[in-house]
Amino acid sequence: MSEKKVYVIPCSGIGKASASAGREATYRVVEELMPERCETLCLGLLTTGDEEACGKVRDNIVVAIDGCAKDCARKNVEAAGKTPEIAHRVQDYLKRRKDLKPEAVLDIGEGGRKLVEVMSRELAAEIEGLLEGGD
Amino acid sequence: MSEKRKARETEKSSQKKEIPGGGKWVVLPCNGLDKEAGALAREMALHITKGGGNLICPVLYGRNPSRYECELAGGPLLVIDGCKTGCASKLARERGLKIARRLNVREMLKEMGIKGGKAPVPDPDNLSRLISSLQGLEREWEEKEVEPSPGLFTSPVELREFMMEKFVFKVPISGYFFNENDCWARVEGTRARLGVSDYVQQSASDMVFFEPPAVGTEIDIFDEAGSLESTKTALDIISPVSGKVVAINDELVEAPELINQDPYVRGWAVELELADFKGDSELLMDCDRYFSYLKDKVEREFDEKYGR
Amino acid sequence: MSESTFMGVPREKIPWCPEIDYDKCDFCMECDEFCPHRVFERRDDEERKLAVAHPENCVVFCRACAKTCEPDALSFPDKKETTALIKRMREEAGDGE
Amino acid sequence: MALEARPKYIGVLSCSGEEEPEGTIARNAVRLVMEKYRPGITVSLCLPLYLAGDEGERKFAQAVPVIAVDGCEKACAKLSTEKYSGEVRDAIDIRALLREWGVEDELSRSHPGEREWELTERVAQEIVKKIDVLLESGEVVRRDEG
Repeated sequence: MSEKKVYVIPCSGIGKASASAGREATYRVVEELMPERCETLCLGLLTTGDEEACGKVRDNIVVAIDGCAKDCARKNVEAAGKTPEIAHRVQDYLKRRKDLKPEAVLDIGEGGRKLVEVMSRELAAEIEGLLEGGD
Repeated sequence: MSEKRKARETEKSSQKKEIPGGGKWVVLPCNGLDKEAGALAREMALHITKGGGNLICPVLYGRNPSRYECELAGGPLLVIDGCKTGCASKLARERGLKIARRLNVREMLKEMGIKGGKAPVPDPDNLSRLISSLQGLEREWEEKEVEPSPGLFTSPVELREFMMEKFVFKVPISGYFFNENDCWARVEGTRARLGVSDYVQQSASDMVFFEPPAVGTEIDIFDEAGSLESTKTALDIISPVSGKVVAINDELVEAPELINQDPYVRGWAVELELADFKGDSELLMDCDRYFSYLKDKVEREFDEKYGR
Repeated sequence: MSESTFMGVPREKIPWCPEIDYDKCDFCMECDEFCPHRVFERRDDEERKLAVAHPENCVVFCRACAKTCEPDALSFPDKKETTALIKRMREEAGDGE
Repeated sequence: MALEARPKYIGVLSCSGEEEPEGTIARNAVRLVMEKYRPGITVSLCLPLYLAGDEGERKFAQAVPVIAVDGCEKACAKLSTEKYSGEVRDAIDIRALLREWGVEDELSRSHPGEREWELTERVAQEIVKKIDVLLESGEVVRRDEG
């Protein structure tokens, strides 16, 4: 089995509640659901071109989670020289669960928290599938 | 023209034989156990599929989406909702299905001046009146696929912009007409494409649904021409012009975020064959006027936002 | 163009806003939760717990709140009549510049 | 509506800081400042958008004074502004601040509790001080005064 790490990287999305939801789902995956395989990484390090961070991204598996269609997470990962193995937008989950809209940036509210639960479980399952598929 | 059409129709009827269900409607109705309107929706679905086509059970489909893959590929999807809750439409949207036509029994009843009952028992009179109003539905889908205008709306669109805080608002330089609901019509010849402005896109934030009107619908000026839902709100596209829907942007149904990425070109929603553009245009703003109108409006909004 | 106008006509002259049918309304407040323009107002202490308090805030030709109304208690003026009225007022004012 | 020579806004840029608790404090403190303490004058900038977006974010950062709020010494917010836009007017390093304040607690990046929020409020006040310096010097003008 591959010993590569999985870096789940959300957008920093300072102005959007959906980005807050993406970040919270990331924490749920890397800290609670799959802590032994997954880590996160500051997206800002990729924007500044930090060598160590860009290297980590290139040598491992990357999941990009974006809070809007500007796709900052995916694009910054790509700028570091890596195509993410998995890239999702929070809106893709919302399209299926539109009753679960995150409310505000600082507090995503009840619906937002449910969305985080849905997202993180689906993400974990998807990452597991990817790891089992081998590489 | 008529020959062309005939050719197209023969082409279609030959295609028809090869698709399961005979190319008739694939009907997804309300399951009909809550109110009379729902029960009527169910009865109508049974009636429509009597002569062919396929019926999708909403409960089974909800539990097992792959069950109906084959049927759904067999023809245009007709969704029949009982009431405003629109469970059948919601189910279709959740599964990413393309809705070709939608009926809402409560609205149909309302138009006929009938009040539906609370018990889920279909009144036979109501049912027969509904069914007789369906005449023409059989043929309707055959006429559905109108080509989006070939050769039109292909020229590049130049934009000008102004900045407020860090937000940049863009407006085309020419060729577009706006109403005060911030919806645009791009007019070329007798056709117009409709959409919403960059301002709508920015204030509503990320779009997650586009619900188009049915092809063939006659739209009056200021009528709804489809609706949008974003992560923040829901809104109608309020048509700046009158005409008949000849095409919808299928790409937008799949990817409503095109409105955020490119509100004036790839984010178009609906194409109309114009009915009275000269009359309509009296009530519209051209690009220059919309630019200054919008600038004023945005300034006012920011002042209000910060209580100044 | 300082005070609120719609198509050059003073907003308060355009009779466009939702009307609540109190026989149908079940005060679920979905419409109020939906509308970002604060057209409705909740009246917790009154029998009619919801009112159209700020009709002038309603966006002319927008009917989006009616879609959220399960009991179908919201109605709007006729669009054609409203359009005709706006046209007439614009003509009277010598085009709404 | 003539172009005002003096800027009417201050851009505040938080590091994205997903990895570190100080990053979460940075993001939340910036949000508090723009929503609660200095609304209308503070505009938050989005760091990864410098690279991913069109020129809007960069242009704006060039047009207004920028305060960078970084979680740690890697100073992504400050460095990325310098890389994509220009000088920062002022900068905060939260890890250094916490050291100065003698904070040694184990902090959470994902579940900020009472302690984290208390520190977030203190950092927000540090940002407010820097904003007020710019306002008092007259370098930035409020829109209603302009």
